[in-house]
Amino acid sequence: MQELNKEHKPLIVAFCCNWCSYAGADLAGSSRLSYPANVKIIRVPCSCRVNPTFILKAFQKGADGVILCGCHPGDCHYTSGNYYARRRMTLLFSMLDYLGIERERTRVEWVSAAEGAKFSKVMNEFAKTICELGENKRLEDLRCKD
Amino acid sequence: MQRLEVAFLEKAKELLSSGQVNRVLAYKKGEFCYDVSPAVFYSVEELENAVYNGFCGANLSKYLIQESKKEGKVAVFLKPCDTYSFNQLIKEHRVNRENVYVVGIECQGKFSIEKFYKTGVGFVASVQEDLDSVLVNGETKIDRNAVKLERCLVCKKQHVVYDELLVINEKKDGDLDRFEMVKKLEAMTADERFAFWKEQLSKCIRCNACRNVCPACTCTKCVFDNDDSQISSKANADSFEEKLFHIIRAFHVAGRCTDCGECSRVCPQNIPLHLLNRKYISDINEFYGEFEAGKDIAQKGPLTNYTTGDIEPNDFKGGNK
Amino acid sequence: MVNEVLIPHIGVITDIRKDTPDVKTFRVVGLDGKKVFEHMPGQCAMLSIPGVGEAMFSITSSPTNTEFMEFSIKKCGCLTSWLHAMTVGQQVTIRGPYGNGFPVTTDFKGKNMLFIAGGIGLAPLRSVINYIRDNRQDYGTIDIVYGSRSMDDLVDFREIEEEWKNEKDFNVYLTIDREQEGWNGHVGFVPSYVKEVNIPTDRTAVLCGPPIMIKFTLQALLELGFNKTQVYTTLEFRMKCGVGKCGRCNVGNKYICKDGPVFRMDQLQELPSEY
Amino acid sequence: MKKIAYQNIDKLYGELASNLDLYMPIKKAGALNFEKYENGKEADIETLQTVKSVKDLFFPQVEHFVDFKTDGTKIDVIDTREIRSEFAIFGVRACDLKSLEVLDKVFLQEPVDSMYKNKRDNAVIFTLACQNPHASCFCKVFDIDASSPKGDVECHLTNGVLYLNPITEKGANLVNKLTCLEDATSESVDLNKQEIKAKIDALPFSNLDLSVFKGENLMELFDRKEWEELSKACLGCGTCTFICPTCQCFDVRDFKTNNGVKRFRCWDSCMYSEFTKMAAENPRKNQMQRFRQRFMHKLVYYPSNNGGLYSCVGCGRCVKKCPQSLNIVKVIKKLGDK
Repeated sequence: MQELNKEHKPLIVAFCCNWCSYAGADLAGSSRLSYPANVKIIRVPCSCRVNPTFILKAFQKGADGVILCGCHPGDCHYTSGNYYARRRMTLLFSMLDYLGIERERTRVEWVSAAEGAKFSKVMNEFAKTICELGENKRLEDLRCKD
Repeated sequence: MQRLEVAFLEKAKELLSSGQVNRVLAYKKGEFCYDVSPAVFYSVEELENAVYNGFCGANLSKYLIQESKKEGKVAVFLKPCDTYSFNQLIKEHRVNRENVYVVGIECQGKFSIEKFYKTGVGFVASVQEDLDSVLVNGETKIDRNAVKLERCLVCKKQHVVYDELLVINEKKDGDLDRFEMVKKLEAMTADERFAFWKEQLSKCIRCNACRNVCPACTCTKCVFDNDDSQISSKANADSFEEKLFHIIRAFHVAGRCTDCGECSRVCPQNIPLHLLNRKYISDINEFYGEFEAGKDIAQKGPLTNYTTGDIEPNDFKGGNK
Repeated sequence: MVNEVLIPHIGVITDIRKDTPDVKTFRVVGLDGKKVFEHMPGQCAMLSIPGVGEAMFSITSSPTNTEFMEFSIKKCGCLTSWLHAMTVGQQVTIRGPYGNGFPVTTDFKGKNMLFIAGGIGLAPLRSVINYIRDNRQDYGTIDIVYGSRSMDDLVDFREIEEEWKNEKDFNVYLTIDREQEGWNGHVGFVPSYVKEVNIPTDRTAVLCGPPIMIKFTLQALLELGFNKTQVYTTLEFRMKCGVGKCGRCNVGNKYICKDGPVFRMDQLQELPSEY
Repeated sequence: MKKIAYQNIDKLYGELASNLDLYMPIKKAGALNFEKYENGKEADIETLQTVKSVKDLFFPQVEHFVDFKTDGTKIDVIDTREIRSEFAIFGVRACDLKSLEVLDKVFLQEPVDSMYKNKRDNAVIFTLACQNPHASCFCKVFDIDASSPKGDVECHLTNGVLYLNPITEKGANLVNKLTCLEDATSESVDLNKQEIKAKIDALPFSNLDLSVFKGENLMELFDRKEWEELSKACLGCGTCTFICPTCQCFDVRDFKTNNGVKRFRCWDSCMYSEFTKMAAENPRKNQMQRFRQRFMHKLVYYPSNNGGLYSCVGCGRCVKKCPQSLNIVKVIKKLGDK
């Protein structure tokens, strides 16, 4: 078990909005810009579709970091979804921090459909941060780990 | 203070006998002086058992969600904090305002019976209230602040919605800052905060008292009761679940919570749940400007509103590392 | 450590028959290809799909069937929807048998029987009816009144038409709620049909169906001159353990899983009407 | 009879804990509950009552008992029940001990609940007489003697000394092993018993009248119109059921892990709205019905099935903890008063 932990490969869940960030990820792929294989993308219709339970549920199921990507403020396909998402995530992340959970584990980035390079950069950076933080211990569900 | 109770009874009788309302939602005597329960009175005779004293801490607004939808008008006696909850319920269209006659009643802070025991008075057979002190069993005088609920020590609320006021003595605001403990926690290191909450939340027995008493929890079916939600659970089978429950519950009332403090009052394990709600309140105040849920129903709620220049989720200051 | 009742056995689905648009009959055997356990007519078993849930179903097949058990299940909730999506060869978990079952060897013995069922209510009765067919010498005349919303909703229609109707001293009365093309039988609700048929009151009656049907059929039977001690029914309730411990399926001081699900009407009358 | 000075009580805990797992009232973040004793934890036997009762040690709030591994068609069933060796519980009050008798009638009745039985067989129970019963206590109504709680070893804490009196062989075997104890005589304990009895007799609820709560009054009690008024303020939370030492309703639930399913049973409450909910309907639709179910079960249904034994032990936890101060005493008084 000890050895397994050493080469623990962090699992990252990325919620990507359908209109911008998911297309951005697509572009990153088609432009052969690499991003870590342990980033699992979940496509959502809009960043504001992401309910705080989604984030927590991702951690429960074994994610070590969760990132939410949406259209740039002002560019939301549904006019204002990402503004609401921004408020919600700010409050949620602040609460997680208040409960003593490492704030670096959660992140929000705005990535447009044209920003394949940014997507790849963000994911690489985030994966690196999570790697340094190590395994998610504070929001883990032991039942999912055995 | 006994004058207030007399006035309360008179008012209730008057409202019922004049036919202005057909029932009164207030408090009923228990077996002791401290175990009063919310109750609905339909006749003047039934009001024999009605009571209003320092142990009437329960927030009656919660009951108005159902009561206001029934036939006829109901009179209710609301404390300042209750009126905030009621106002918020009006805003969310959860109560039928036309069916409710609100009497805003004076409140000098409500008691916690456990705080009485802590002072060492033993069995509390009777409590005579004064503005600043209470006389227990006719012999021991205790400072009123020493036995008040935490929420009353920080309360600065005044009635915000009423048809009539029943106030004899002006309310004294609590002196303490309600965010003091939140600030203290923020000043701790992340490890200390984690340890604090781990210990507190691990006491949770998932009795749902906090949820069921909360006037902001008005969903007809809670996500935690809904098997299709994939997060429903009846017990904290893992330390993750208690965090999930309390974070999500607090989040769902964020921007709607009036800080009435009922969740902390009813928790059988004395978990300071208000500290979660107050964190959201303090964050909302800091990030999006001062906001007090229930105070002004014309104002948009912070989570149903936005500005283009809002703080970015990665940029808040947060607690210490 | 002693065996734990809550730990189930594995059952393999060997056949699925679609009876009506929303009822399927599942044939279940153990891993060894034999019956998982023996049971009496009217008893129930806990079926479960791990991760979805566990629920109580009445065993539709007769105990005289030595090869397998059958469950007729109507799709109406979460677990039943999952069961309906299953295919032959898949496994479920099963434990039982639970409940008292019908008094086929005592009170019913030597009697003329009347079975009245509505919709999926036939499921528990089918077990008794087939048991009686296999022990024909012990029972008298059998009348069966069975009604459903439409012709398509008659469970086990084929078995009724081809087997039951051909048994000696078996009278089968079928009815559907509304007129339908291709149906030349009776149309109308079960309670009124029971009165129309005018069954002699020397029968022991067994009722099963939706609560509203039970209520009115009981009335009809009493009007015909039946006594409450002659009428049996079987109840359903949410259950978690099946052995009278989880505390939810009680009506008054009786647990449906343990003291029921079969009750005589005069016994039920002494209990609160919370079912 | 043995004794130890209360100031040296940690020695007793330490010695017990070195012999076997010791569970006792431990204070954590201001709340007292039964937990495993370890050095450094705040043990407290002076406070009258724990929040959760001792049932938590025999019938835990969550008990994981079986795993399923599935591969689409096949299911593997893996028994994950915990098998306990002997353990001790210290500081059990008379009412809590009596509650085990109530639970026994449910869990040890055929078919025996193996998880409960295993714990019941392996527990050595040190009871503690109630030095200062609270105004909310009414154990006397159920013929429980809080001055002499029995158990495997009966303890009395009086005048700064803890007396231990082994009752059963199991208890004596364990107590005789302990080196930190001295021999004692029974005078102080006898005196203490009398004092406690006098205190209990003076409690406000010690003379509740239970005479109407009989099986033959079942229908009459069920139809009483007072239930509406009694349950009016009920929020439908599970506080009373979860802190109650005799409430035993449970739910069996599945949890999907990343590679299988864990099935566990957990406490459930008849006060919850979805407790009896089925796909099509709910037999107990409103809170009044659910409230009535809980108290009828304790005072009428259970006794009628178990030779008159009430499923209440008068511990008074619900009296103290109900958010809106509804409780079984109010029910008994209201319905008992014809």
